[in-house]
Amino acid sequence: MSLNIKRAVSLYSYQEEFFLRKMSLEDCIAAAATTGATGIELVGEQSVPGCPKLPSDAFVDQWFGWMDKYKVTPVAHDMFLDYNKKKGHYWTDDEAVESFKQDIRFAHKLGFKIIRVIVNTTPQIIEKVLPFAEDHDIILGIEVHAPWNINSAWMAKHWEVMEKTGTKHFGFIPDMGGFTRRLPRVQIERMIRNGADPEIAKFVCEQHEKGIMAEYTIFEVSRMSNRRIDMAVAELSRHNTYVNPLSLVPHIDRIVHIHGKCLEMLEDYTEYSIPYKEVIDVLKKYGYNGYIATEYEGNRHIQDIYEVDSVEQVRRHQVMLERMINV
Amino acid sequence: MSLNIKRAVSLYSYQEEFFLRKMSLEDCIAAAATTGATGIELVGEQSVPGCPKLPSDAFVDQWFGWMDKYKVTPVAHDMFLDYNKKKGHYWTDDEAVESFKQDIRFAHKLGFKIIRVIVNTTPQIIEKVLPFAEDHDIILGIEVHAPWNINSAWMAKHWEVMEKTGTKHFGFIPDMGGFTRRLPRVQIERMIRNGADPEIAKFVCEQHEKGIMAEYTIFEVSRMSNRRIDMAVAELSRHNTYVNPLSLVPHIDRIVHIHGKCLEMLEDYTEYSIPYKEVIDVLKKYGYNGYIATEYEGNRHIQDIYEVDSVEQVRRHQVMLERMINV
Amino acid sequence: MYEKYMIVPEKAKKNEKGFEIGVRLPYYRGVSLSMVEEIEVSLDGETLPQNAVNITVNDKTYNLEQRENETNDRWEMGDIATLSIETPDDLPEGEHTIGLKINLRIGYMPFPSIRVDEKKLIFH
Amino acid sequence: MYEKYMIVPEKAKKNEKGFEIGVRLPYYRGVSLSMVEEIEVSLDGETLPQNAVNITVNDKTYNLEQRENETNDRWEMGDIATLSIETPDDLPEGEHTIGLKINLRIGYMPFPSIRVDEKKLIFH
Ligand SMILES: [Mn+2]
Ligand SMILES: [Mn+2]
Repeated sequence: MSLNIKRAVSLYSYQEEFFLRKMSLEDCIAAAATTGATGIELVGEQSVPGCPKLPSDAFVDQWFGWMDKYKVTPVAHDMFLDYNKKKGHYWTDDEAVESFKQDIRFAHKLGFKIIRVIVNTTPQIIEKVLPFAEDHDIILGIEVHAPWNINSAWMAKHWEVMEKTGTKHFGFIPDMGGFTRRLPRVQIERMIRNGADPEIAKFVCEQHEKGIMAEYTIFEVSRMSNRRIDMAVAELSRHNTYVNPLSLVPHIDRIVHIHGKCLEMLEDYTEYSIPYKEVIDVLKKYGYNGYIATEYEGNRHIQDIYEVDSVEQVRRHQVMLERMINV
Repeated sequence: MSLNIKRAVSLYSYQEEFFLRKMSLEDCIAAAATTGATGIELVGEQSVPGCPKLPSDAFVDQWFGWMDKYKVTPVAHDMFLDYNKKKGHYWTDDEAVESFKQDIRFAHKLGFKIIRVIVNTTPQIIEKVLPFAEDHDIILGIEVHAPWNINSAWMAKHWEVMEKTGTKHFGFIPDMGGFTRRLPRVQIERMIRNGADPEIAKFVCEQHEKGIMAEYTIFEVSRMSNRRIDMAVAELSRHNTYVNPLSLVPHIDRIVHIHGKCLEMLEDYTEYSIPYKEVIDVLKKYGYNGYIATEYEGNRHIQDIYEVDSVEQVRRHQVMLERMINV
Repeated sequence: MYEKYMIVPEKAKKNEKGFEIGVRLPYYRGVSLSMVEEIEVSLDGETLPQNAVNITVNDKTYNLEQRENETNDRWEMGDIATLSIETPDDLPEGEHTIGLKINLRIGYMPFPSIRVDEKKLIFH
Repeated sequence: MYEKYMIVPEKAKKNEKGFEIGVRLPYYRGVSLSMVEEIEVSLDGETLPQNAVNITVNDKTYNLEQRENETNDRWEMGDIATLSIETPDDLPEGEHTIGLKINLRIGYMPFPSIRVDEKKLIFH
């Protein structure tokens, strides 16, 4: 039994209701707290108008008021680097560092201890911004998002920065979507609604579950169909990767936070695509002791015809986490 | 200082000279022994006419005679599964198992203790053939060849068989080509000779060294050129993968053998593409104690205009291994 | 993502130079206006020139060139912007089919982020 | 792989029905004849029908159908097979350009393994 893994909710999970103004920021925080999660993750540019400009003192007061009222803690802020924000101009390293610093100031002001670093951030940028992060007591975590895995070449370059600097302020944030053993059913069905061939989709799902490398599947599908939508189905297998959860083990002390991605939480409190129990067993066995933050992302695949109920999806995910953590 | 990693040579390394009948099988064994390697790996279907038919007693006697004469040991035999050997017919599992068994008999007869299992072999086939391998005291090792890595979905499926059966007769054989940090120069230059754009090739090499995911590079090259040869250069980055050598750590006790792939051994006893020292340091630190078998494969990329000297390439690789192992 | 929410039917109306529609950004966060690479509106199947499209967010109106250069002002997630589109001829009252394509320049995406919506709207 | 070694110039000669050439398998191991998916020979730029090509390995000769069904007899690595090709007309003596494409069916390769060679050969 591990009491060390903690539960958080990324308010990203409620994006459908927030987008449609069915839930306010406070509603999102309240919903998260109701699940028993004790931490809050925030995509600043989603939830806080003007971000990464520093929020007003009034907003900051209200924010911490909410934290107290709902008994939750700010855990992580998700940043972006818009290298090509200006048309025709690609940011210099200095410009990127300046943008990054602003996110650090933003996160610091709202009490976050961790920043989720977007995957296109170069190791050089991180090295340059590290002292500033350390000064602000912010831990940076590069998001390990499918199709990357924690040992991918790109992540190895970031790992070299961790090794070289010996810093305690830079690590990995694996997104559980990197353990997609079955292709997400909601995504497949959406593509069939959009015209994909159901037989080809079935074939792709079977190949994926067998662990067949996506290149083979894509090649075979290219011989079955010349329709773009069918190729897009085949390419799902390339983007929604599965790797052995043991891949995390050599880096366990460098995992600073985890994204609990979910696209379809079933009534029995399992996720359709991701074998959570197996990953969490590895995390427990090797002593991970940070947060797992629910990141529900199924809305985009069902919103065309179904009513999205993010609150229920997050609730189920938190029940699942709670049970697995405390077994 | 580790005395546990042992050195072997796969006679595959001398394929150019063997193909051209410049070296006989005995010459290959002798050349391997001259390097100080103590183990021999063999692609049976390359070196022994009729393989996987059982060799004659006369051949077997001669084989062991050579082993004694050159003071080397048979280490590994590399098998294939020709699922589509017969046109229009795809092998049933039973047919595949029968073919596999024949390779086990072949390997056993020549004193090999390990069989390199080709990567297209399904986990189901291996499960079915395992008792036969155990009876013949043969350890099976699935080759972890780029673009797979030891944590890939397909390898995780094989790992499940290892876990489920608890067998000591099935593990992994990583091929060092899975740590291709720089794209092989000999391969790039060959493609430029075949018409690839040198500027695009340079760009692809730079992206690869930065650890950029191949999909990005392929996409960018597709906007620079619509020539197949240029796309083929971009795709080198997808096929010649690099992963963090730490990826091996959780599986170190399941690594039964290693392929010491090399495409270009330099005069200073380094391989142009693969950071051997970093991988071997991991192997030593975590206690790998099997063989590393030199597998020189550069001939195919230079044979169009250069004289291939496999003997010298293997010699350099063995010198490199010897120095790294015994530091 | 968010395709069906892009065009907000209730906001459609005629104005002095053409017509206007309400539009939401098809993305899960806000972006600076400069990151909106393309806004393409079609009327009854006919694509209108992009420089005929002005956008109003946070009570400020931007033409194409101003939008492309606006790296500060943001189109926030879920906010309904107003697109006002100049038409050469007066728009006949009643129902029209409006198509909308929005293309965003997102730094971490190697490919353009293009999303489309189409709705029949009533204009008065 | 091994492209330039495929056609063995010294073995070229005319015979009663056409001509023959020596050929090595462009692969790093031997294969059963059934795995040779295609052998395509061209003469001075003109592709000859595949069923005009017989192959001799290990002193046995196979026509196209026999080759496709031969799962035992093997074309070993580095061995020089003889291809004898029937031509409709008598081949004029002297130099001709011979093209060769060999396509192998290899179980672990998702794509066909196609390799080509072309040489000018002297026929007597
Ligand atoms: Mn995530
Ligand atoms: Mn190998």
